[in-house]
Amino acid sequence: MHQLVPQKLVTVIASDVLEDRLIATVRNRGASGYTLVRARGAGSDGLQSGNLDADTNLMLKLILPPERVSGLLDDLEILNRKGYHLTVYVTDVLVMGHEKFERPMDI
Amino acid sequence: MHQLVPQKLVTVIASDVLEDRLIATVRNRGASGYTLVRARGAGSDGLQSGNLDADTNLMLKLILPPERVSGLLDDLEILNRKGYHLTVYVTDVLVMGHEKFERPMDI
Amino acid sequence: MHQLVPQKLVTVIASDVLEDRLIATVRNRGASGYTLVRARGAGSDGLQSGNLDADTNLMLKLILPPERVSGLLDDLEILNRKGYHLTVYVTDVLVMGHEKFERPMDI
Amino acid sequence: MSAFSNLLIPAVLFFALGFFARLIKSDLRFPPDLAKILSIYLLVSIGLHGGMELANANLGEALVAVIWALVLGLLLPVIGYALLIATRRVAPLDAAAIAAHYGSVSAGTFLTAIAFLGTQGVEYERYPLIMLAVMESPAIVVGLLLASWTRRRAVAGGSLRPADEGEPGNGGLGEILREAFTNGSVVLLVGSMLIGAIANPNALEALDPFTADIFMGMLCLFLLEMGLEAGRRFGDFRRVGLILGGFGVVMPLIGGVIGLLVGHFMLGFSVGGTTLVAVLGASASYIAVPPAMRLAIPEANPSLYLTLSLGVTFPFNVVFGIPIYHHLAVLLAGWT
Amino acid sequence: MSAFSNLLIPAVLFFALGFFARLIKSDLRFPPDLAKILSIYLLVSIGLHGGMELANANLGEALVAVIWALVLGLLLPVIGYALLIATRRVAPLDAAAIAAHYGSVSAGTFLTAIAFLGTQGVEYERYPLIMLAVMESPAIVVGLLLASWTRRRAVAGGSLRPADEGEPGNGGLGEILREAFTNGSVVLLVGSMLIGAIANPNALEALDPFTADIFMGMLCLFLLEMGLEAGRRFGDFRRVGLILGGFGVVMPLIGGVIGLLVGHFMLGFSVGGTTLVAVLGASASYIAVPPAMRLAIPEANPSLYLTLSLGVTFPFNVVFGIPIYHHLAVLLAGWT
Amino acid sequence: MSAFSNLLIPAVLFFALGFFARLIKSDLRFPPDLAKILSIYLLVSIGLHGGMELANANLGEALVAVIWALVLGLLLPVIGYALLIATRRVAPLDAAAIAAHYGSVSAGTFLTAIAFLGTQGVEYERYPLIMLAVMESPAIVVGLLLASWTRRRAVAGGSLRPADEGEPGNGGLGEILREAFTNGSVVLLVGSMLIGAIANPNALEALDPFTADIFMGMLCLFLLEMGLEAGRRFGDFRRVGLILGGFGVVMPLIGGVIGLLVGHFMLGFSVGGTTLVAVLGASASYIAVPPAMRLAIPEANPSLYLTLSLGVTFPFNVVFGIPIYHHLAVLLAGWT
Ligand SMILES: Nc1ncnc2c1ncn2[C@@H]1O[C@H](COP(=O)(O)O)[C@@H](O)[C@H]1O
Ligand SMILES: Nc1ncnc2c1ncn2[C@@H]1O[C@H](COP(=O)(O)O)[C@@H](O)[C@H]1O
Ligand SMILES: Nc1ncnc2c1ncn2[C@@H]1O[C@H](COP(=O)(O)O)[C@@H](O)[C@H]1O
Ligand code: NA
Ligand code: NA
Ligand code: NA
Repeated sequence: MHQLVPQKLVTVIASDVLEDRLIATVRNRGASGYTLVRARGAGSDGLQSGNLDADTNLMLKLILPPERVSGLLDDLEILNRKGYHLTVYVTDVLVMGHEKFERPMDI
Repeated sequence: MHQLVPQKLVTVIASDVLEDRLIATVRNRGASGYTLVRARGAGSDGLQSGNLDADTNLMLKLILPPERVSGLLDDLEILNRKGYHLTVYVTDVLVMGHEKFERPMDI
Repeated sequence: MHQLVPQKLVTVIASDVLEDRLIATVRNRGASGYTLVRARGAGSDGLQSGNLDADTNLMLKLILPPERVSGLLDDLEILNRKGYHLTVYVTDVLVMGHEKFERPMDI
Repeated sequence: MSAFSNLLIPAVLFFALGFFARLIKSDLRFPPDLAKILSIYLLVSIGLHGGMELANANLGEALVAVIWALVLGLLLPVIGYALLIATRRVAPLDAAAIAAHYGSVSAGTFLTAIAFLGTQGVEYERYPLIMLAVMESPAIVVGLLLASWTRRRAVAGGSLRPADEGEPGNGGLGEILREAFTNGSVVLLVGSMLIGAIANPNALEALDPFTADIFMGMLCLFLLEMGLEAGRRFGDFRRVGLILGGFGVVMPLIGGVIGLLVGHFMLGFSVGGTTLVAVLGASASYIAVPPAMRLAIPEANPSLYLTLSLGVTFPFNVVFGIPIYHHLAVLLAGWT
Repeated sequence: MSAFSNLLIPAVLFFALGFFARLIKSDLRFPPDLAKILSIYLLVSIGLHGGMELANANLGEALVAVIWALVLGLLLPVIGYALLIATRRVAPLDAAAIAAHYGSVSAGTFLTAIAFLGTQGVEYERYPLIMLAVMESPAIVVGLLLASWTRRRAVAGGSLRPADEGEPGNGGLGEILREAFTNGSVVLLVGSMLIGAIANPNALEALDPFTADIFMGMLCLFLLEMGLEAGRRFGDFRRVGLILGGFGVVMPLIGGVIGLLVGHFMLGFSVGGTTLVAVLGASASYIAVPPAMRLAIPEANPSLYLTLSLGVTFPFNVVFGIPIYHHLAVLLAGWT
Repeated sequence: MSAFSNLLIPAVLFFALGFFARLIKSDLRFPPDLAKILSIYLLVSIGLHGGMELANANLGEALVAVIWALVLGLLLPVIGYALLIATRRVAPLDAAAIAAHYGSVSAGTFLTAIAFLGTQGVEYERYPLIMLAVMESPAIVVGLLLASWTRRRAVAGGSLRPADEGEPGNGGLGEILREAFTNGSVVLLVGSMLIGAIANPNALEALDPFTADIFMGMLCLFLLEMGLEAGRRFGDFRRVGLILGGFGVVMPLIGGVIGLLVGHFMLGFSVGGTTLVAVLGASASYIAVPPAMRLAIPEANPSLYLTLSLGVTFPFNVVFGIPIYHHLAVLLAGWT
């Protein structure tokens, strides 16, 4: 039978101009991969209608071993302090095939 | 070091013709913002292939302080009772920079 | 007042060439519906830029009664063993109107 | 055989290709936005042409055409509703939602009919283009009125608690009218028509390569996608059941015949124009009406009306209906 | 009245239709990708045409035009910044970000001006097309320099801790220049221009149906979407406040007049060419500059600059500005 | 130099622009749907033209061309597989998946070759268009057969447990053939070809502005996006390794030469037609084959075959390959 292992799911919602920067961060923190979903929304930075290059959001989903979460959040806080608008939340998840999430991406 | 604070993440999946109505509800309940993702799917309302205006779904993601969740769910239940098909679920999350989720949107 | 009932949310991230196969699996396991979101990403199968038919991902979201999760995961593990790259995780959620998630889809 | 020479029209063939692709379970898929983009394009192009015709039209004749368009749009949903209730297979609110689709029109079907007349070398009046725009909304209003009436009867009969007034989905007549006329497709079509009527004619001519020359190609892509979509829905046919499925074939025939009579006797149109009015009567909306119904009659099952309109009536009209209506228009013209 | 005959240009009317659709709260919506697709199309088409003009241009004259384009692109943001700071209603980093938009240009406005001149039968020089490409980036650089300077002053004044050097958003001049010139729209426009200048002329001609014939139609769709978007932003006007909103009208007038003077006196252009230079001066970017500002001046509020550029200045220019600048160009030509 | 005058073809230049944009790390990005929309457009347009040629073709000659297309499609993957296994750098299932790409074709490369011949004023036979459609699927079948065979050998050798029969990814020959021929791009291309062959010719002519006039522009946009995509993949070159990267250059040369021989000796084509057959042999699929491989050979690494096909072979063919094959075709024609 399958075995589920607890890991952390970090979700980041931000303007999609930050894509390259967020992915670089994720790589540096040794994630095994990442998933991006296009999003729209609104918040303190106003309406993000999704129709213009500058007002589309992205949602980054990242599964990480619990011990690596803190380092990633440090990086995200630096971006936050610079003025970028990031919505970040962490969820407990149980993953299938947990070893894959411990191997860093090789690209 | 960063500090994570527990909040609730409410997810609503519904036909995207409800977009304006859902956003109005969210505003009324004092959310600090919201995130929308385009979705497809199927359920008791049949196939939502995403290709026509009337059969595209949306997924609304909303971070709320726990004490405001109940009020929002009341509003969503009214929609449900009117016959709209809403899939609603609540998840526990830990957020970064929790104060931002307590300030209502000003737009 | 509304009543929230615990259920499981299973998320599957995979290449979108698997769409039909995943949906068939979901139907067989008696899900009441499913939700699909288009995604991009990267992992051990390389970059999924989302621009070509062969390198777009999808994210499947599925709410299931806890007792049905295990059967679904068995099916997903078979796909995994065949060599397909699936990222699968399970989250605890509280749903509104839980009965709807117990009725299998009739399409 | 001439009656089926419409099967040699590329637009119809592309529709068939899409349908066939689903039948053989091909993984051919259109990006979801493409259908929306193509329908925006088609509505804008039709609107501009309709407007240019309107600018040159005899206003008296145009007015008569508009009035008959209103009559069709108001009458057909009532007939549809009565028929559906008579089958005893469908809940009253489902009947209201389905009926609304049949009082409105399908631009895809209408354009296929124009392509059909084109290949047959049949001339046609331009007023049906204006009627097409006029017919988008009234049926929505009738559908919503039928739904209100159904709900009131249910409340009176005790099978429904009184609706919370002022809440969404329970709007008054004003709200109903507003929603019917601010419907995205209606605004696009009527707005483009207005632009076509008032804009500088030389400037409009510069739009021709976009709105006219590449039009047929865009229509082919649109019908290809609609074929895929119809094929996907056609599988739900069994869900809908034989009797309801039969409605999807009978109702366009009824609408088509009423349209024929209006076109020939009331509007005095030629064979071509009469065929087009028949198509307006026969076709069911799958762009403008479904979102309006989802919003305003949430109790109705969208898979019923989408399957009927897109999975049954649309293919029927494109493949069989159009040549039939044309054939009948020829007979009618010869007969009187 | 001739001054407002631009209201009969289809592109302007489609803009108005989009704006109106939001006003009446229609549910008309464009798929998010359509705006991006249309803007890619427009940039490529303008670029190719600019490049073909460049290939045939008198290089000396072209050089003078390029230099004045640079001057406008560098000067206008400084004026804008000073004005904004003078209002005392806006934080310095917001001022820097907003100002950058006004030194750059809006292809949509420029193309509408060309359509306007076309319907008026006014001839124009081709150099403004080249100037359009040149003016995309310099204002970005000025905006970032203003922001750096503001940040340094704040650090010196103690209201900001020193920026962590080498970290994103705090790049040096090299990084700033790189980002300004590798901006997606800049690469697309300048790249297409280069292709237009060097490619085989016969092969380029084969592109004409795509880049020229259907261009006006694509522009109409783009302006329809921009109308929707402007309508959506216009509602935020109250957020922006009256004084800042006033800037969105005054600044284009200032930029327009400076452009008029440059076009007429420095470049010796005809009425048409002078009008176009005025439009380059008057218009504010909403494609190229906003993403650059989000990335490099994260402290600035994007809803301020998007509302001003897209919700105030763009509609103002399209409806009132263009005929005004043209009128002034006529006066200027008669007067000297 | 005439051999590189293909670098003055707009389509090639747009490819280079996309590639260059990635090189300088520009943030230029296409909305994900645009590539899919453009490829749908290209397949439909090619299909229609192929079909119209087919309708006018000498059936005997067409049949011979089709047979040789089948031979190429069946032979080339076997050669590719043998070569890859010989390098000892790639797992057998990866080899099977990669090989399948080289037996199929790239419409983008083929169309660039047509543009190249066009600017050189070289005439060509129309049969290669039909061959293009024929060659989409057979290589998929060969790839899957090679994979089955590999898996059976591994099971026999004990390095793999026996596959669960009837489960996805382990289908029998029937299932393999079905999947190869219901592949979305195959259905679109072959379906459009059929429509082009049977539809009413006048009605087809009305599609010309869409399928022919704006074709070159659409191709330019498509190649721009493919340039971006190739640039993105090219960075993975180091992942693929030098030897495997070398395969991405050597294999098209082998396929090109075999194509040349087939075109010249077996089909008796002119220089233009022979060049096109060479391009069919040389080019590797990146639209139709990759999804089929992901589904049917899940054990293979998609980043290997996408990098090779799109990041190495496609740029090689577009920039160097086409003029080389043309040059060789000229030599061959002079020599015999
Ligand atoms: N309470 C919230 N719930 C969900 N998403 C939010 C919330 N607040 C902000 N967001 C998202 O985060 C983005 C940035 O928000 P902000 O940091 O408030 O400017 C917005 O555009 C939304 O997409
Ligand atoms: N069990 C489920 N898991 C995930 N999404 C669902 C589920 N059931 C329904 N949905 C989503 O909710 C929408 C409405 O479903 P329904 O209320 O069943 O008509 C569907 O179109 C799906 O996108
Ligand atoms: N650590 C991760 N977090 C989030 N998504 C992931 C992660 N690893 C892989 N993925 C997603 O799962 C897909 C398949 O990954 P893989 O199984 O590693 O090839 C990738 O394309 C990503 O979209
Ligand atoms: Na009708
Ligand atoms: Na300006
Ligand atoms: Na090949």
